[in-house]
Amino acid sequence: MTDALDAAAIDDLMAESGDSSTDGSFRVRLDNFEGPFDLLLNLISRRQLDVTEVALSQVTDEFISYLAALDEWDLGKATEFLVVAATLLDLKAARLLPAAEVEDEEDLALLEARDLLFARLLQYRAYKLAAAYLGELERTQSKRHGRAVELEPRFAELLPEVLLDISPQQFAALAAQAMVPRPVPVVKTDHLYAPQVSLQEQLAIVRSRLRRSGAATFRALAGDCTLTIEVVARFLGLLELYRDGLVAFDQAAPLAELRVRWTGPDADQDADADNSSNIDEEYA
Amino acid sequence: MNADTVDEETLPTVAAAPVDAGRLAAALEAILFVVEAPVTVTALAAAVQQTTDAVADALDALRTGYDERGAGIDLREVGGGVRIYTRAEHADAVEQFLQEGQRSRLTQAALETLAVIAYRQPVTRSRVSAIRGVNVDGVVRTLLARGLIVEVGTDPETGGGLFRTTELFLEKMGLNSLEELPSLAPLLPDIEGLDAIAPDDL
Amino acid sequence: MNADTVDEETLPTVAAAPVDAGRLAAALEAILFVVEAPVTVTALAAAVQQTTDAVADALDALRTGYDERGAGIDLREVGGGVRIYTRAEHADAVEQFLQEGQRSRLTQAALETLAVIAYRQPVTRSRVSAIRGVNVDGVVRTLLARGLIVEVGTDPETGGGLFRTTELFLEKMGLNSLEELPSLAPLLPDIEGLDAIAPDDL
Repeated sequence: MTDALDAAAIDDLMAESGDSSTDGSFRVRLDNFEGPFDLLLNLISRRQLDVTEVALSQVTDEFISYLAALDEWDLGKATEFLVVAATLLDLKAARLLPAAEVEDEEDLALLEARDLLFARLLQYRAYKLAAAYLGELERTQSKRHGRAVELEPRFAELLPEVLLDISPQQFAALAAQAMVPRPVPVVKTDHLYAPQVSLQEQLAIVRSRLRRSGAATFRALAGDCTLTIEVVARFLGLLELYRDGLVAFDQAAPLAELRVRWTGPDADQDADADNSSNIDEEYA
Repeated sequence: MNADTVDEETLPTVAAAPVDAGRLAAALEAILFVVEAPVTVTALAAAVQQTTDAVADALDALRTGYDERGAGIDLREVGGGVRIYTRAEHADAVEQFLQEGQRSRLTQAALETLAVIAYRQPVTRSRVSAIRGVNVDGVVRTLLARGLIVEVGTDPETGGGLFRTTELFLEKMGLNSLEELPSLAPLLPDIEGLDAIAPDDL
Repeated sequence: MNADTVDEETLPTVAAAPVDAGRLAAALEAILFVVEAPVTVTALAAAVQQTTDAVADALDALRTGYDERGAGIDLREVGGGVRIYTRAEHADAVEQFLQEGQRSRLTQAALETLAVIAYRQPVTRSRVSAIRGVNVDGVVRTLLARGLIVEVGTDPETGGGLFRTTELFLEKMGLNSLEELPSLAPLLPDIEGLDAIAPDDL
């Protein structure tokens, strides 16, 4: 039991542990997934492919048909997916980029960031495998029972006097702590959205730039971002504008330059700014 | 573990598969190791799906084995059943161990359970378990053994035993009465709503 | 001391007198029979007033004896101590007699969080959350309530609470120490490099 597990053995364990990623539809996976890493890992492992070979358009199609089958539009799930899709696209782009062509410092920085993302994903996977191993240990050990029986009276009397070195106030705090309702677990992604990056702000930036210039490439719109999360936020902002019919997209081919055109009113009709005032909450 | 010994002749002898005698004894030993009270041969036979005769033989072998190797435990017939006990001649070692034990301080889990019982008494074990989100059987047993709580009647609805804190508890806490326990109200958001908590969020 | 535990033998002398090995093993067996958690060899040695070496030898003999006769119980080193358990192969028979109520198994989320804590301890909640990609507050609370992890101080940099696994964790996993956890190294990218990344870099 103390032997180091080799990766293959752990993979077997993981397969046995009923990982739902190996079969089933999007629905199955989404019902089980826990967060972006989980979904991403599932998507990649399900296809048993390198990231570069994942057909993102196929995954997207599956997801859209999944969403279409839902009774209600689920903004939460859609947002999750966008984050994942953006990450996946990032990874894929980084993998496809021939190393020799990386001369631009900007590209290099981007590449590094993406490799870190991939490393994070591997880390996540490692702990998932370790968890499968722990689960196996727990299953085995739970079949062994220690004796948990009241002491025979003659022995019970011999226990040393019990010590309660705790003040009534500490005792009350303990009771309160034990009795507070545990929060219902929810899938949160606020760790992905760095709190200092406001979607609303990023949306305002792209809106004002597009309104001013009429059209721009996404690369240009996101050119001054320093954090990946800002790029993601601007992309989400664009989708928001698209939903409101304020912008249109043009892309000649997959992975080609993405152009964005302003199709909303030109004038300073800023009344609609209120519509997006709660957008951070919506996505948080 | 129902009623007393049943007349062995009347038992439906389920055509038990012949089983290795050593293995049967081992299964019985495992069962007897964990039980809280003497078990009838009938109940054992049902658990291992063997005849009472086979079980009786295996128990004999087990007892003889303990005696022959001078084990620290022995098998005794008590109150119509059998149970394993520590052998009397090793009682001094057990006593020595218990008295030296580092068990004088309550664990965090025991303290928290005690706190819940103190503030919700009288309360059933399952209620405490629901509040804490974990099984509290072992901890409740410890608190009982330490004389900090007692069982006082049963819950009319569930039939579960109701527990209260004792005078010893008050004494240990340096309190004159339960009224002196600090109020939880300032510490809790909405104590009334707490009854509605789901037992476990996982 | 109660009157019914009169023993004809003289008590062991204070200095570790040479003692019959079989008798020592029996005394240890008697002690191990009553404990509710793993016991260290040191504590056993103090109770029987023998050297830890002598105790370790006697425990080996006890374990070998259980193995050789294919007993229903065995002696395991778990959580830094030793304890007697029923053998896993008799779990079905044993569980019919246990009144422990429902045995709730850890969820996948709880296991994964536990894994991160086990390998990175002491570790903050936010660090675990960053590695797992989800909020872990609810799961951490449950693990705390079950006594599988404890808070041990705060992170000097972030002020967040630091968590460790407990002895109970080891016992539930059947591990003797954290060193028995398999190495993650072959599975991981350069994990030190990852530590340098702030979560918001994502």
